[in-house]
Amino acid sequence: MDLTRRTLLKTQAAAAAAAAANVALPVNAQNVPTGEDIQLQWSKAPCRFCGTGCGVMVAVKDGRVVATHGDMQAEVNRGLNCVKGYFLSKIMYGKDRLTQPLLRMKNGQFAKDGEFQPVSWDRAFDEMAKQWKRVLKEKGPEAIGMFGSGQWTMWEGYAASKLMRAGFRSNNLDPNARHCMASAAVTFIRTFGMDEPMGCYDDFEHADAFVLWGSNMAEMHPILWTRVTDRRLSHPHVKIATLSTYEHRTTDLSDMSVIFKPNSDLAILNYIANYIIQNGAVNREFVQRHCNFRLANTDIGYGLRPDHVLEQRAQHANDAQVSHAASFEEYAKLVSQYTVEKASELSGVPKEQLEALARIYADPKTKVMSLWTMGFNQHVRGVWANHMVYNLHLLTGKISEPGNSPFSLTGQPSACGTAREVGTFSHRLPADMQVANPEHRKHAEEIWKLPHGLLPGKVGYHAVQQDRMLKDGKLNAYWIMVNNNLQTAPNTNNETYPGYRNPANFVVVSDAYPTVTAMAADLILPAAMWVEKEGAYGNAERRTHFWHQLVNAPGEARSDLWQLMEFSKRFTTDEVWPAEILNTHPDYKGKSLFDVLFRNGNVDKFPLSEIDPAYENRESKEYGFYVQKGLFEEFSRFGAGHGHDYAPFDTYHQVRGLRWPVVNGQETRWRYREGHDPYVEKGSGWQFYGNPDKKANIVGAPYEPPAEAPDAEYDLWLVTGRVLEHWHSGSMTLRVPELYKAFSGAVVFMHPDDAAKRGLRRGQEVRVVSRRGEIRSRIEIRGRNKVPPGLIFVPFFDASQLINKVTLDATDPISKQTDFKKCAVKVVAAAMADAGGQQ
Amino acid sequence: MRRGIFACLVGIVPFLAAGAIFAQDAPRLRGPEPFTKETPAPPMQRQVTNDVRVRRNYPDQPPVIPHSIEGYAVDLNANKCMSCHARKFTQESQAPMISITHYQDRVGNTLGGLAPRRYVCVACHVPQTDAKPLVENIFTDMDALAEPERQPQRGRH
Amino acid sequence: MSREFHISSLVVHSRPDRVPAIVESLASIEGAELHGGADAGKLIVTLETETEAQVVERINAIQLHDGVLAATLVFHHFEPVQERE
Amino acid sequence: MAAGIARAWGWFRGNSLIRTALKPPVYLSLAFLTLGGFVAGVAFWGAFNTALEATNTEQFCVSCHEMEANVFEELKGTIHFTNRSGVRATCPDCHVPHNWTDKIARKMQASKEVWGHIFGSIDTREKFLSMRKHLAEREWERMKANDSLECRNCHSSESMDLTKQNPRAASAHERFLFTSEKTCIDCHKGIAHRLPNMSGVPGWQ
Repeated sequence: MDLTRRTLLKTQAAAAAAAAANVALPVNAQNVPTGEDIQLQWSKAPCRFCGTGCGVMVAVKDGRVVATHGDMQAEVNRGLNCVKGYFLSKIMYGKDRLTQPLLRMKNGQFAKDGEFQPVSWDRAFDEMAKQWKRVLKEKGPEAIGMFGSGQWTMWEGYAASKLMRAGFRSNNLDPNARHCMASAAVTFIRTFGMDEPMGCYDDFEHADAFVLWGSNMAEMHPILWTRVTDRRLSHPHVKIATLSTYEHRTTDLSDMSVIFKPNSDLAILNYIANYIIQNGAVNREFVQRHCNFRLANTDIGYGLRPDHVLEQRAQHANDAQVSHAASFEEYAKLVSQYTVEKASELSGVPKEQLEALARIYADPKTKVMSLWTMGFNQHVRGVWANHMVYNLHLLTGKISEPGNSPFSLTGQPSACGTAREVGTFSHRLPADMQVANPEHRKHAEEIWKLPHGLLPGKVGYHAVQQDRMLKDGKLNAYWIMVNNNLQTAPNTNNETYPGYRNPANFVVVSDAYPTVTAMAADLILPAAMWVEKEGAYGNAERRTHFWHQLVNAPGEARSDLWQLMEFSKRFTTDEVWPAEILNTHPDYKGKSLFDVLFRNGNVDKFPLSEIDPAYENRESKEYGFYVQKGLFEEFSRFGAGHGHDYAPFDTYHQVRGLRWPVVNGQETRWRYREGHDPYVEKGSGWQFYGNPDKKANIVGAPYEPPAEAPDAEYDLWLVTGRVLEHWHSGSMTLRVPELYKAFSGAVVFMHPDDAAKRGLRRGQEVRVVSRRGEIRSRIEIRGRNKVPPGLIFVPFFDASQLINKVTLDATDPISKQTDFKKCAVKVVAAAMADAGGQQ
Repeated sequence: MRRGIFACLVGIVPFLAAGAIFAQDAPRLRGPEPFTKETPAPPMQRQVTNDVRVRRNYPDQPPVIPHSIEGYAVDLNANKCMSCHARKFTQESQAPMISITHYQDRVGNTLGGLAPRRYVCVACHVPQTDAKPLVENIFTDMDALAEPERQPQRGRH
Repeated sequence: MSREFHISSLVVHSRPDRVPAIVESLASIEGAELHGGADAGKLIVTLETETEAQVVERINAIQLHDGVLAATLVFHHFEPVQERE
Repeated sequence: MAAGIARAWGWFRGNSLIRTALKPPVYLSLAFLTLGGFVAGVAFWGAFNTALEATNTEQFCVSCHEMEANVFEELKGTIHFTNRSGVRATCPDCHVPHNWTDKIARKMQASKEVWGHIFGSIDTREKFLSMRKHLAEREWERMKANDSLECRNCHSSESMDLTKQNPRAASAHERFLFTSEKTCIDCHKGIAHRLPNMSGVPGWQ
């Protein structure tokens, strides 16, 4: 019998319980035969992956992460993690971690067509600064751009926003969250005047019905799905309806699985609104007191390049975002076209099913939680789809109360915190402020202690536009951080890759691993990841969650925050700001961007002594002040007092996250609702105070067809997405052997009849071909996804099967978010195509 | 000091260094080189079905599934996993019983059987294929850290 | 059947005034070991047992004790006993 | 539906050839009757068997929408449809016994399914799902009663090579199948079609 092992396990068991209970164990309690060797230091952190924001406990031993488990104290997950979360311990230890900067060189000099060679940080930043200055001089700030991420920590996003907007005076800053939830973010503002959900995860334990619109929660938000299944299986009256274009693990556990034709969700949503109106289920009092009606501009195009025939033909391609005030009757008239017959015909869903679905929303006694993710957001009418589901909740008054909750799920760990709250979109500033609004810019300049008129007011390039501008040679100095856009952007062969390799451009990629994107860059900067730095994430329910630096990054890898701040030292205000501003504000002359942005009295306000002595903090030690605290406290001033309040910095290191607005130490679970939200006045019931009249907008829009649909030649719909075991482009999860072995390569999920019709067998190699490009993959007719005839699903995690060479770069014209869920392809046997090619 | 030596080496072994950094099955993790090149699809991997328990990386890790689960129902009608791994069937099936942590609900009550929140087994437990990892993972087992004499070469990279 | 050993840990939330009595009774429970937490009223207890049934049995026993508000299982691990030497 | 049957019967009675055939014979020799009876018998037997065989194909089974959209659709994703060696099990392989008397007995049972089709008792997915448990239980009972006869037509326990099975399967077969403690269907439910609600089914929870 292995006594040592038993003791070891017992010590771990006690440590886990102590960590869960927040109890410090006396040293002698751990005094076991192997001594202090097996003591683990457990600390909390949020999970590195999706937008759920699960809490994990991380064990560190000898400077290495050795174990992780679900945090019992975390409200979100109460001790559970999904399989990815359970393997977090291994994501930092892929043997090919980048540990030093790599520059493409020939004969000791940078060369666009050179080979990657290791260089020092100094050499890397020198070359980078040289290129930036060249571009600034030749073309000005608009030729500088940065592509960030909803995986940045909040202060990294915030520092990047300051550096880009105030330092380089360019709004060409966008996060990859643009691909992920821009439609949701834009519609929140259009409907409620404020971003992010009104409800929270507590709704899961209160709802009577869950309606999932284009969300495979069982795989993509598995821990939230545990809360849905818990509710469903413990309360027999609870029902789950899942709408999707194919069957998957979520439909397996749904009472109703509604499989519709791509894009026809718009018709279904309008039909339900019509049903609510026709059957007298409108909550008249609520609608009169709390809602306005508007009708959207129609025929708005598909966000393709302006010379594309679809854009030329569209009536409102250039003013897609415009809507007009309307009456209830006008709205009712619009949706009245969507009879059950019409909705059934457009969607292919049986009438009985549509009626059953409509009854869920119409029944005043059924508390409904609507959930959606990429099926809704990655949609050429994503903003409309978001509007339409709010319409259902607003018409029936089922909103902002426990269990009645339209809820937009996010894909990235800090899509909300970093992309939205911090404001790293090309059109946004912190706290929902807009770059195009002079008042908002002035406010930012004041908080940042910068000269008035410094911040540019022109909205920058969004994600897809950045790729187009790189290709067209209009964006020339480009920095990509924490994302793998060459694998995840649409139509990469034609629209993304050419821009990276355009000789006029200098492309820098900061990443922890050599990704597809890094390999196409000119300079690779090795990045610290996750608990190798102090961080903060904001999850889908407005929960802000902090963690400490627990281990050091390997080799010379450094955090994105350090990289941004260090790079700012290479520029003086004279080099990047216009002379007229400096002449009227001479005290800014000759200073480095580091001085004016980060040593401004705010960011450098907190001494090192305020750092918890139990933890390392590399950036702060280097700069001599508590960088993260300074950045966060400066940032939180943007939202204080108007609905975006945060708790003091130190609080977040104690708690398992708090949901903003945090007023008087209390988090807010249901916004806009009297009794729950301190900003709502007594006696009002509900107040959607993001809008001046405190009312929400019900915005009517029709069904419109997708940008591309299958035809005689390209006869299949292509849907792309994720799988449970891999996160996004797989750069972390593919390096964990257990996760890799669980799902070892992308496949084409196809209906057996479609396979038979093409003479294809399971496992056979095929080409997936669109008008834009093709890849080779293999046929899967079994497994977790059951697609209907006429549609295929291909996940995008596999770098050897870059399905985004095939997808279409059509976006929602309002949110600019790409539609990765529908384009037309054909599938042919690879062997046959090869033979044909050789003739 | 280290930097000094390193700087000397840079001039001599750039190709070696770059080669070492990128020595791996290229397209599977880094994309094809160049990006526009076509790559054949890797074969679909066979499931591991040998029923041999796999050692966990740490006690908190959910064990992986050493058999195929193809076609197993985990839906509103049935949970195939539980027809072997539920306590009452383990004698007959000789399968490991679900951990008793699985008996606790969200608020910490101990239930008589599998907690509904744990119903979807495959959210945490995954089967494995016999695919060879694309790149080595140098995660170190805490036992190896705890017992230096048994410790394999620690991969500092 | 091969023998197994089970290691589990609990947080025993206790009424502060009852902590000494609970600590005393824990000593009589086979395989239970207290690691700390008495000050906070959250006792950290590990259990060493041979079957999972014994784990449940012991949690129940602890839960029934006067002054125990909740006994929450945090960690559970089991493996076959290695018959060495 | 009843009107349709009446109409068919009317047509049947109205057809002149049939009318003639149904008339009692006026004068025929005994030899002719005997021989003719034999020939007719052979002809009838052949036709009957041909018809029987025709109804014993996958094609016939899935000519009903109920079968095609529900159970056949589900079969397509399973190992009985596509597999390593390309041997496909079609509907009758599992659902119709191979020896004649059992086959006829099963066919007579199956006439109930024809009525089910005519009266639309499972003509929507919802109706099918609500009947699924009943339908599945009937098949499980039948297979239990005949000791999984249709399984054994292909999977004979005598022909199994345990070294070719994974350890879990080999041990289960050794303990339960070879000892006749259990029959195939006891463990292998839901392998070709999705399962109904399994609450109350032995071995499931």
